[in-house]
Amino acid sequence: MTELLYLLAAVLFILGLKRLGHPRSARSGNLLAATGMLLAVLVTLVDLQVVSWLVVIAGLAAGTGIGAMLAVRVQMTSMPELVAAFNGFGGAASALVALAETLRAGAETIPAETGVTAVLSVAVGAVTLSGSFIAFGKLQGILPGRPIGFGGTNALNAGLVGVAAVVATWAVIGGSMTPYWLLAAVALLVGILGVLPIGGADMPVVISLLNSCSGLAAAAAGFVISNSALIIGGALVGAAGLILTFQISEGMNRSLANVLFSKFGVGEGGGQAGDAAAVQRASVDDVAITLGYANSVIVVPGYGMAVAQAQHALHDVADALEARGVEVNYAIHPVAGRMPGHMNVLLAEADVPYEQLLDLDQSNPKFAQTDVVVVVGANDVVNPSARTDTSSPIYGMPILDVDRAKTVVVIKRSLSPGFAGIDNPLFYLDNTLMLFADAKEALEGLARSVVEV
Amino acid sequence: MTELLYLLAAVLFILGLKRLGHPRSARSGNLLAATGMLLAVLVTLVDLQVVSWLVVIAGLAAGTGIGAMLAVRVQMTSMPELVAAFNGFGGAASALVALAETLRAGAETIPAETGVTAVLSVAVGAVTLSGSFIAFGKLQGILPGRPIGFGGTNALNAGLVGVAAVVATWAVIGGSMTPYWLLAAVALLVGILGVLPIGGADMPVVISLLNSCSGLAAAAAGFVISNSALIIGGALVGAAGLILTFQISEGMNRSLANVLFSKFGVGEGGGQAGDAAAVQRASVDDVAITLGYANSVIVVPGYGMAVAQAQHALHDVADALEARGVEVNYAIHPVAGRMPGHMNVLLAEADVPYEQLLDLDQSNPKFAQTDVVVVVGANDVVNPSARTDTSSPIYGMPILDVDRAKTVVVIKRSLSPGFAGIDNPLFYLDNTLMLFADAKEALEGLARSVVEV
Amino acid sequence: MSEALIIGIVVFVLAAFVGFEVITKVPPTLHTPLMSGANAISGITLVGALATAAAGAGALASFLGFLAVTTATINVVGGFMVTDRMLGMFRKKPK
Amino acid sequence: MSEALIIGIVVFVLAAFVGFEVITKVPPTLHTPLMSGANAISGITLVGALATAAAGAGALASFLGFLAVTTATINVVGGFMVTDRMLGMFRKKPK
Ligand SMILES: NC(=O)c1ccc[n+]([C@@H]2O[C@H](COP(=O)([O-])OP(=O)(O)OC[C@H]3O[C@@H](n4cnc5c(N)ncnc54)[C@H](OP(=O)(O)O)[C@@H]3O)[C@@H](O)[C@H]2O)c1
Ligand SMILES: NC(=O)c1ccc[n+]([C@@H]2O[C@H](COP(=O)([O-])OP(=O)(O)OC[C@H]3O[C@@H](n4cnc5c(N)ncnc54)[C@H](OP(=O)(O)O)[C@@H]3O)[C@@H](O)[C@H]2O)c1
Repeated sequence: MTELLYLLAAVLFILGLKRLGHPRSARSGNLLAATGMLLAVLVTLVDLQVVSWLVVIAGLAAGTGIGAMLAVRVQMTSMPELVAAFNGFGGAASALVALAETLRAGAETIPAETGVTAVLSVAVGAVTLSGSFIAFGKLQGILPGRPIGFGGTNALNAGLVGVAAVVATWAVIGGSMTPYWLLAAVALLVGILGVLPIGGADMPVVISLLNSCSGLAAAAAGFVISNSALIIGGALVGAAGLILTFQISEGMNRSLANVLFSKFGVGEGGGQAGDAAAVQRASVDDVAITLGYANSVIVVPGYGMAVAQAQHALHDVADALEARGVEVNYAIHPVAGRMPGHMNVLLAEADVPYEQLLDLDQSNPKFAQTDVVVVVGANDVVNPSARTDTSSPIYGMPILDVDRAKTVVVIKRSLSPGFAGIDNPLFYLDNTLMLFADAKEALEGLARSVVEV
Repeated sequence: MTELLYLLAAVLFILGLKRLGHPRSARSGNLLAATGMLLAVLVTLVDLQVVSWLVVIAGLAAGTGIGAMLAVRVQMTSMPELVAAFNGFGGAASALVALAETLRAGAETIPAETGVTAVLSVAVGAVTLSGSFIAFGKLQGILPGRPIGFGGTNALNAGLVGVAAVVATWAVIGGSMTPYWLLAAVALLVGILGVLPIGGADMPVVISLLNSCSGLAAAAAGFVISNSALIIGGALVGAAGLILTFQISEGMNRSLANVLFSKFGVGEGGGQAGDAAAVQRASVDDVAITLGYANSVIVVPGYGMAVAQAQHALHDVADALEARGVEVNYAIHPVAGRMPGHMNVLLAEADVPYEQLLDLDQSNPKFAQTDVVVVVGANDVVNPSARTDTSSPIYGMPILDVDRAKTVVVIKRSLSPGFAGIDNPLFYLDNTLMLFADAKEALEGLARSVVEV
Repeated sequence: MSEALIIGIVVFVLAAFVGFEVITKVPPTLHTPLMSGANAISGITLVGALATAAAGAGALASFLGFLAVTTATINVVGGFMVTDRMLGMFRKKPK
Repeated sequence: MSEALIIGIVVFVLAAFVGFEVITKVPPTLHTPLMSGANAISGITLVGALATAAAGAGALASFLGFLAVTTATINVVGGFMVTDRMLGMFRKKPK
């Protein structure tokens, strides 16, 4: 019976994952998967001969409290790092299960084939743990976002993986706990050194890959304790996570190997600001007039809008323009902001109608027929050097071709570069006006002025 | 080891099915699946303690000989019925496996849960067998293609299913072979009476559904003999076949329930010819002139082209027209002919370039800008009453809107109706010319005349 | 329920999911060959037929086994061959 | 190889196929929530953690079990909640 209920839970996971991939059904998919998980946990509790209820209940209570608090408290802008942290905890759990089970059964007595799966679970789980927390640190700004490393990082890591393989073999044939602990330590090091040299911009890819790993670790733990729920659930996430990883890196126009081993964006971290004398500045009132007499306006939001929390003010400006008969749309670049879907979430929060959001392919043909493009705190995603400058670190990334519009207004605080740490030729074009200000303040001013012109 | 090799075979089945769904990879997909099957059979032969090699070898030899002969000999136009026949054999095999195994283990001794799966295998396998052969008979013309039945067919069938359920229960709890034989007999009857009332035009849907059933029967047999290869392979085909069934019936614009229970096309079978005086006749030379001075021509092939084997002559006409600078395309209706893809296969055989074949959605917007449409042996798929006449049995089927072209030339031998047995208003329109002739002869004449005009 | 039955059900459900997911929107041209190829795969029951025939338990069971092997082999061999023939016709022959 | 291992492999391979097939082309907007939801599912290791913690074999094993339950629960509860929160923001609030 237990097995069949586990199967039902697995079916709920499958249906949940499937629904999570479509906009309309995504939320119900998440609920379905959560129901499956609740079922699996209840079945386990009923089925187990629990010796130490205290341990079980304390663990469940502590985990629920911490998880719920983090999930509710965190800022929208910090969600990607939160996912990374949760993922790290999952990896840790799988490694711990394998360790505890080996300890309980006795490292001397477990058969070699169980040893193999235990070793896999410990190694993959530990890599997931440390790798996820390095990703967390990079996104939180605790660690510098730029790639950290030296020439031989890849070689050193390859060497460490070799050491891990030797230690793992020792664990399988040796019959003592020592190599298991050692393996966990080496694997933690591999996770740290593997993720440090990857730039913060690529963290979504890394987190997704580590998510796939945490699935594999769970499946391996399932083999150790002969539990079909872990094997099915783990294999599902391992495979689905891998496919998702490819899709995410494709969306960023990078190959997975390139993300992992190439130290993309070794830029100077801070980056220098460009030459302020070479740009055309504009005041809020200048921009209000330009906008007020336009026929069509496209807004390009970026990370700066998120930082300034300017989405509501932006919507107010759009309302004011629409009241004057101006057509307003929003062009959303797939990697604008700091996580996939970042802009969509913020604009939805400010009640911007879904129909006005255009993606890359919809908006690029429109710019040439657009009177004014307003770039709000975006930078890399509108950098024309991605099209032309083969030496640029973002060369080849598809960008929003805003420079084709009649007039471009850029709202940002200075000429400082964005995430990739590079200057942006857009700012110096003849048809570009720079409005240097915090996005929220500038837009609030615009909302007032547009009504008056 | 055996189990893992079976798993490998199953993986080959999965990859094969996946590839079969895409035009470029379809053939390699079939080879992959066949390789998986060979692997599964070899593994079984090596693994078994064969007591009676004679029986095994005789069966394999006989089956291979008959199967290969049928596959090589049969005409292209008879392939759908051949698939039906093969499917029937597969269903028979699953039922026989369950019967033989019950006999061997002793009906008295097998546990109830094995009994349940044995009963399922026998029932589903037998339905598949008889249903498939009725479908075969209808498509071959041995049985009349029109629905056969009387008012209470559905009720009678429901009753028979009830009887089968009772007999099956008896088999599971009774502990003798008698109910098993009886069940097989009742199930054969259900298959016959279930398929007889379905019109020949719907046989592709029925065969696909029975194909799904034969997968389920194989899976049930797998439970009886505890064999994972049968369970996986059977479940795969059961599910994939079901999806395919829905897609095929969707392609015919029918719902599955409607196909199975509604006696579609109870038309008069023969059908009467229309009024020959009301149409405009044309000679080969008239048509040659019309075609020769056109700018754009679209050809609509149908079942008559297949009967006349006129695809090569058709290609010659197209070549002659193209030599004069006329643009030629082909509009392929999804159910033209007698099986999905029928026209594509024939035109490919005659080396018509793939790019010139337009599907329904591509061709319908084109007809209004087309000078001449040549309908070669098609009828139902260009019948405008599907659009307008709510009482027509084909009302609602999407058709090729050839009546929108400047001129329509219809090549067929008479005004006889096509598969659905109904008259076609297209023939009586002012812009329609009828060329009464065998398709092959007419097209050969046209190929000569077009060069001369 | 026996252990074997439960495992069988788990495997069946997972394989059925794979079957559902693996068939996406198939162009109508491929409906017939795909049906035919899937039909040949359902001939996997041949493996079961071999097991039954090999056991050689009495004349009737042997005869049923023989019939099962024959019919399943027709399904498998004929099915894959006719599918291949159909698909072969879709390809343009090199002139 | 033990029977259990073989069955585990069969189940693993089938489930992995389902995982591969179930994720089709996902719009970029859903990448983050999907990742987050899948991550919560990988917290299924909680079931294993419960089994380990419940066994209560010695102080160290119990402590590891406790840690495993806690971390896995954080993963599960936090993961599903944060995914729901993210997805909730995609929906327009009724004014
Ligand atoms: N979406 C993802 O999944 C993801 C994840 C990780 C990394 N990334 C990377 O992040 C970048 C995203 O591009 P993006 O164009 O959105 O952003 P960006 O290139 O990082 O530029 C953001 C700009 O916003 C401005 N800004 C910051 N605070 C502001 C405020 N309060 N008011 C107004 N402006 C403000 C900054 O200029 P000032 O300092 O002059 O104001 C900065 O140049 C890409 O390089 C992408 O690869 C994306
Ligand atoms: N594709 C499938 O999967 C499938 C399967 C089963 C049934 N169906 C059904 O079959 C029908 C297909 O439509 P269709 O338009 O292709 O064919 P159709 O409606 O059956 O008409 C075929 C026409 O070809 C003519 N014809 C026969 N032999 C000929 C010859 N030697 N030379 C010239 N003309 C000849 C016949 O008229 P004359 O006798 O006057 O020459 C007949 O009217 C649909 O009703 C469809 O639902 C399709």
